[in-house]
Amino acid sequence: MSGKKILHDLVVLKNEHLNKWHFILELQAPELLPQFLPGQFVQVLVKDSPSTFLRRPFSIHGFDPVKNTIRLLIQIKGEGTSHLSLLREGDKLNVMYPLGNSFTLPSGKNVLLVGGGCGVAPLLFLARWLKEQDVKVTILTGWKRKEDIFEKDVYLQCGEVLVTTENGSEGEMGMVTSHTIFKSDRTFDRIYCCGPDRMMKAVAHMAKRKGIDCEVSLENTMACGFGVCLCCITPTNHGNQRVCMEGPVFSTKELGW
Amino acid sequence: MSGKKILHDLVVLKNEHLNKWHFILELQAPELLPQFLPGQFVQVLVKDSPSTFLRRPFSIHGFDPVKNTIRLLIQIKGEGTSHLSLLREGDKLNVMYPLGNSFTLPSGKNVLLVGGGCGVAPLLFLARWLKEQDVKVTILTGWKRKEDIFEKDVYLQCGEVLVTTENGSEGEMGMVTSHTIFKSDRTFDRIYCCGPDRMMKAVAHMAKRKGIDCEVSLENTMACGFGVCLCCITPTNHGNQRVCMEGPVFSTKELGW
Amino acid sequence: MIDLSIKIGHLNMKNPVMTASGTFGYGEEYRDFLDLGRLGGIVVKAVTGNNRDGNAYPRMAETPSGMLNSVGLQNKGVDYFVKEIYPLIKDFDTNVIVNISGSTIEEYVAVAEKINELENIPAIELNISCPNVKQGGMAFGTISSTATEVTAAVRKVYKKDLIVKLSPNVTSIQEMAKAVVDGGADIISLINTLLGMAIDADKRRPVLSTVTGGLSGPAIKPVALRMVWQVSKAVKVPVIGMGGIMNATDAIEFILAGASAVQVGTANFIDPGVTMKIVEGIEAWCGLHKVGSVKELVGGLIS
Amino acid sequence: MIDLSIKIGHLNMKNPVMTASGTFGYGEEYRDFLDLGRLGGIVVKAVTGNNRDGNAYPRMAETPSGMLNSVGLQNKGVDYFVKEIYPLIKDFDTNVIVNISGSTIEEYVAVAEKINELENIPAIELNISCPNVKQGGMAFGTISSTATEVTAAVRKVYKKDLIVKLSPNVTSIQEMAKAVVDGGADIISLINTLLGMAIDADKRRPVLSTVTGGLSGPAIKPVALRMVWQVSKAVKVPVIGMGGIMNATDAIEFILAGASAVQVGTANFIDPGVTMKIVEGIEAWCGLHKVGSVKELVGGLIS
Ligand SMILES: Cc1cc2nc3c(=O)[nH]c(=O)nc-3n(C[C@H](O)[C@H](O)[C@H](O)COP(=O)(O)OP(=O)(O)OC[C@H]3O[C@@H](n4cnc5c(N)ncnc54)[C@H](O)[C@@H]3O)c2cc1C
Ligand SMILES: Cc1cc2nc3c(=O)[nH]c(=O)nc-3n(C[C@H](O)[C@H](O)[C@H](O)COP(=O)(O)OP(=O)(O)OC[C@H]3O[C@@H](n4cnc5c(N)ncnc54)[C@H](O)[C@@H]3O)c2cc1C
Ligand SMILES: Cc1cc2nc3c(=O)[nH]c(=O)nc-3n(C[C@H](O)[C@H](O)[C@H](O)COP(=O)(O)O)c2cc1C
Ligand SMILES: Cc1cc2nc3c(=O)[nH]c(=O)nc-3n(C[C@H](O)[C@H](O)[C@H](O)COP(=O)(O)O)c2cc1C
Ligand code: FES
Ligand code: FES
Repeated sequence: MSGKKILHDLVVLKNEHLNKWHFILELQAPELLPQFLPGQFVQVLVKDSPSTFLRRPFSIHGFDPVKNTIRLLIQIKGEGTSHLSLLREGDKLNVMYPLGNSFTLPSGKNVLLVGGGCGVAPLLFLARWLKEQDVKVTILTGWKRKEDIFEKDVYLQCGEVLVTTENGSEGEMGMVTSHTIFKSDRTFDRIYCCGPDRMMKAVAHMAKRKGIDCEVSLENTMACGFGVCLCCITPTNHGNQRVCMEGPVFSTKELGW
Repeated sequence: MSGKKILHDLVVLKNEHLNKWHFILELQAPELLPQFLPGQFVQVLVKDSPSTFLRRPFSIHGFDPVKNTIRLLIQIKGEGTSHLSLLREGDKLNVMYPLGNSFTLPSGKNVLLVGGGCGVAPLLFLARWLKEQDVKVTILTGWKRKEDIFEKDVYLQCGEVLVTTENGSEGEMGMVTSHTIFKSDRTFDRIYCCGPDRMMKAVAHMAKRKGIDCEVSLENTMACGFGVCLCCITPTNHGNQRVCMEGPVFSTKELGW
Repeated sequence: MIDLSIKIGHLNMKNPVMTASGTFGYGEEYRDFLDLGRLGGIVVKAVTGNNRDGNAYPRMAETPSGMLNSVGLQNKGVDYFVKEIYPLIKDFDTNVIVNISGSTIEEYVAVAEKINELENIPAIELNISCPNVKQGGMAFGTISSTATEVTAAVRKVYKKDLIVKLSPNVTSIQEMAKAVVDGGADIISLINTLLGMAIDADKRRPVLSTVTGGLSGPAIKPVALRMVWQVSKAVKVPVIGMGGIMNATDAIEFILAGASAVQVGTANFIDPGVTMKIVEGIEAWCGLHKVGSVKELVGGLIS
Repeated sequence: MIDLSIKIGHLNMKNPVMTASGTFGYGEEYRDFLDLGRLGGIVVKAVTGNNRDGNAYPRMAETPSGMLNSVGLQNKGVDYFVKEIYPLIKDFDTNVIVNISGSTIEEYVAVAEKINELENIPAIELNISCPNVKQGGMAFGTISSTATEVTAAVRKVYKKDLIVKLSPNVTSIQEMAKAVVDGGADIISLINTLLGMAIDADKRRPVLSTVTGGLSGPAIKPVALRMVWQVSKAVKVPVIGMGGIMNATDAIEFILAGASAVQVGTANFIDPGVTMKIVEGIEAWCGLHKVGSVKELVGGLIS
């Protein structure tokens, strides 16, 4: 599915801090980037962190074939992401790509994208790609508070945007999974979902009840990211599958969710 | 001997690259620095180097009680020193000090300082200190080539400067240990020497033959630097001594050289 | 010209750099990153008698300068290997060695017999040390009499080079080495992973589904070097060293300690092209130190 | 208020944070960096029957996330300790525990007898595991019958709390734990260092004068955690855990794995004030996780 895998030193064009815990790295390649697909990810080497031994996987948040850049939306979790957050313009970053499969086109033309927390990372790229294929996109994202919300404007360019906040300071109060859209009679040809496992399972469950097709992107911990270590597996109805190769995108049917 | 030991984040005021392999870090303390003595050293934490686990010891090359700064002259050897060479103005460095004993005053007023390679590090501080005590200082340093020589001007402010280069491009050709001063009938009240063990042993040997007192500064590998691990020991005529506590300065008589 | 070639047992290798079982798949996934033909050899991942699903997720924990894994020998069994995998790998221009594992002596023997029939497989590596599988694995590699027994049983049916891979989780690695030589091993490889554990304090849970797993990476290099040194002095058969090799200097350390060849494992995950850099680095090091043939370095420690 | 106190054997400790033998001198050198009275306990460095010079320099090698040492029990012997050191440390406001070592059972017994007389030493830690000394050290800690024997011999003469410190260089740590409990150990501490080796490739020499040495630091944490977990399930006596603890999270991992207290070793070299941060960090962690007493965490792994 994905093309030849490459290891390259990419140059940091921009390190944009969105809020205390999120930032976007814009990275430019020395050679023509492959035609990335939404859902694919990269493996990043964090050089200057003593406690970061393995590479760190991040989804493609944005891909600009003209500028020959990719954008990663990163949430600061531990040592590795903290170090990445300190990168400055001009720094180099060793990156492996393209990795993983990708989201697929829906049968119809009307879809819902659901993202919780940093799970929004692959959704922007997906939303833009779907829009290019003339699919009508509704995007539902969940946040702690109004102040945490970022990039709403760019999502608005792709379709309708629904929001939940835990304290109700914008959109509906609560979690994404309790948004009224799931109780309404609106229906979709597919739901795409990224976020914590529990959230994805809840969405998958609601989709199933409504008979809607659902694709999720898993974030199993990885040692290699290119299919050799067998550490990232998930059970599916056709046996253990590698999230880094046969995934990260799976239909919830395959997963038996 | 040395006062209370302290751990502090010092601020990099300057990182001056002397040549490809040597640089000087000027570090300022947030609180009043102790009254350092020549021969003492500090232990530096290298944070961003994955393969540098222990602190790295460096001699005090310069101490300015007015600016409240110390200067370290560092030779790039491996990972730790490479990382230090990349420090920028304003960066912070966690340093432990003051460590070790110090050089002592000679019985007379006429001394020779001998430094090979990075062994010059503690000699500048020593030369200045001796000059303040009205001791006449002659400084002999050895280099590969003329282009490698640095800081000759500051040494000249302390006394006579003799130089050897391996290719003869400045001063006498050869190693410091083959300088004619050792064959001449010039004599000194003491020789102070820092550099590779082999060089120090050769100088100690010549000093012994001439009946001149000799102090050397050892650079045994260290785990702690403050006397608890017992890794840095050197045998002396009164048993194993810790280079980081009873040293790094020893009279060559103690060492039985 | 520096001669990097080495002969171990009947294996002619272009250079001493091999890949470690379980970290290189069947070689396929690495084709984007390197020319397999430039490797001394590759050891493919463990093959067992029947299909094994391996352990449940999570199977991995990152640790200081290393990682724990509890993959648990996931593979489709020897018949699948012979029919589906072998055709894909048999013409690789390098020594393709099959790592075999089992829960019983009969299983080891059955797998070895089938691999023995494969013309282009010049050797097997007997994994008597995998700490992940409750039955079998642990015991074979940690009791010397059992190690002799399983080696001898396989020796009877396997006609080509028999490599036995030792577990480091033992009191005396020399005793284990002697035990497998007594059983008929032609070559010894070591070390497999150290048994370790990781805990997620916040969740108050072990990270791995199996609680314990195998530690690999630079963290274990000092233990691996020590064991390679001890074993190479204790037995006469050639030794293949591994454990935490990340670069050419690490590889040379193992060779100096007594290894005739090395295997690179976890490092492949971080830099899939690392083995090529190691081959080139060994060559450069030999040039710098005026060593004409890498053979001169084997066990060449001055002590 | 979070209760950090813990009782192990008869030892009342303010908190579960102790310092490891050989890494804390006699406590004196740390006074510039911390208040010894805020520690749960300190274990002073090994005391032997007579003066020992230890091994030749070099005694240290840095390794990935760790270090090797071959200090070799340098100390001035038990009589010097009793006369010169004890007076300096006896009034520290913490549990001062003496680590004792020897080459023969007689030596262990002799040292233990003399320490038994020291009123302000509430416990000894029997180091049956130091891998640096050729005679004795290795054997006591790696053969279960010998471990029982030396423990029993010391038990006869030592009336206060007897801690026995296990070596990790064994096939079955549970077996060793049971052996020392059979011998009469009140408390088990583990792990001592893993036997390792470092090579300077350019010089083609082992880095240590003794060729092999003891590995400590974060590199060994996964092995240490695993062993603490295994031992705490295998025996009923309390366990003191150590090996690579650098911060409060590491300490909590050991406690969750089954340790009632922890010892901090190599980390003290890098940050001599680290134990205070660990004490404060454990308290903060308990606050965050609504744990009222650290006792609740001991062995509190959900699995
Ligand atoms: C295919 C894939 C795509 C991803 N895409 C993105 C992305 O676009 N943006 C983004 O911010 N993150 C993404 N992640 C998660 C990201 O890789 C981790 O957050 C990151 O590796 C943490 O590194 P660290 O060193 O900062 O944290 P660590 O110090 O390694 O860990 C900090 C905490 O986070 C937990 N953690 C680490 N990795 C994971 C994981 N994969 N899943 C769940 N918990 C984890 C650890 O258990 C620990 O509790 C993705 C993961 C995968 C597998
Ligand atoms: C008391 C003392 C004072 C010192 N003062 C200075 C100074 O003022 N300026 C300066 O540049 N250096 C000084 N050194 C040496 C300096 O500490 C080392 O060069 C440095 O720690 C190397 O760190 P690294 O990570 O770059 O190299 P590493 O990667 O640790 O080592 C690179 C190479 O250098 C060797 N090496 C490392 N440390 C030493 C050592 N202590 N002695 C001999 N070989 C060693 C290693 O064996 C290896 O071959 C001093 C050492 C001591 C003990
Ligand atoms: C993910 C993973 C899977 C492994 N699977 C096997 C295996 O199937 N058979 C085997 O003998 N060793 C297996 N090993 C052990 C390695 O071959 C090697 O002995 C060990 O990792 C030490 O080398 P390293 O530190 O270079 O990785 C595995 C190691 C890892 C990390
Ligand atoms: C330099 C050094 C000296 C040591 N000396 C002793 C000793 O004398 N007695 C002993 O029982 N353990 C000794 N140890 C082992 C430590 O007490 C501890 O068991 C080991 O280092 C693991 O803990 P750590 O990783 O926190 O250092 C020593 C360790 C080091 C690093
Ligand atoms: S992360 Fe290695 S196989 Fe997926
Ligand atoms: S370096 Fe630890 S005692 Fe000197």
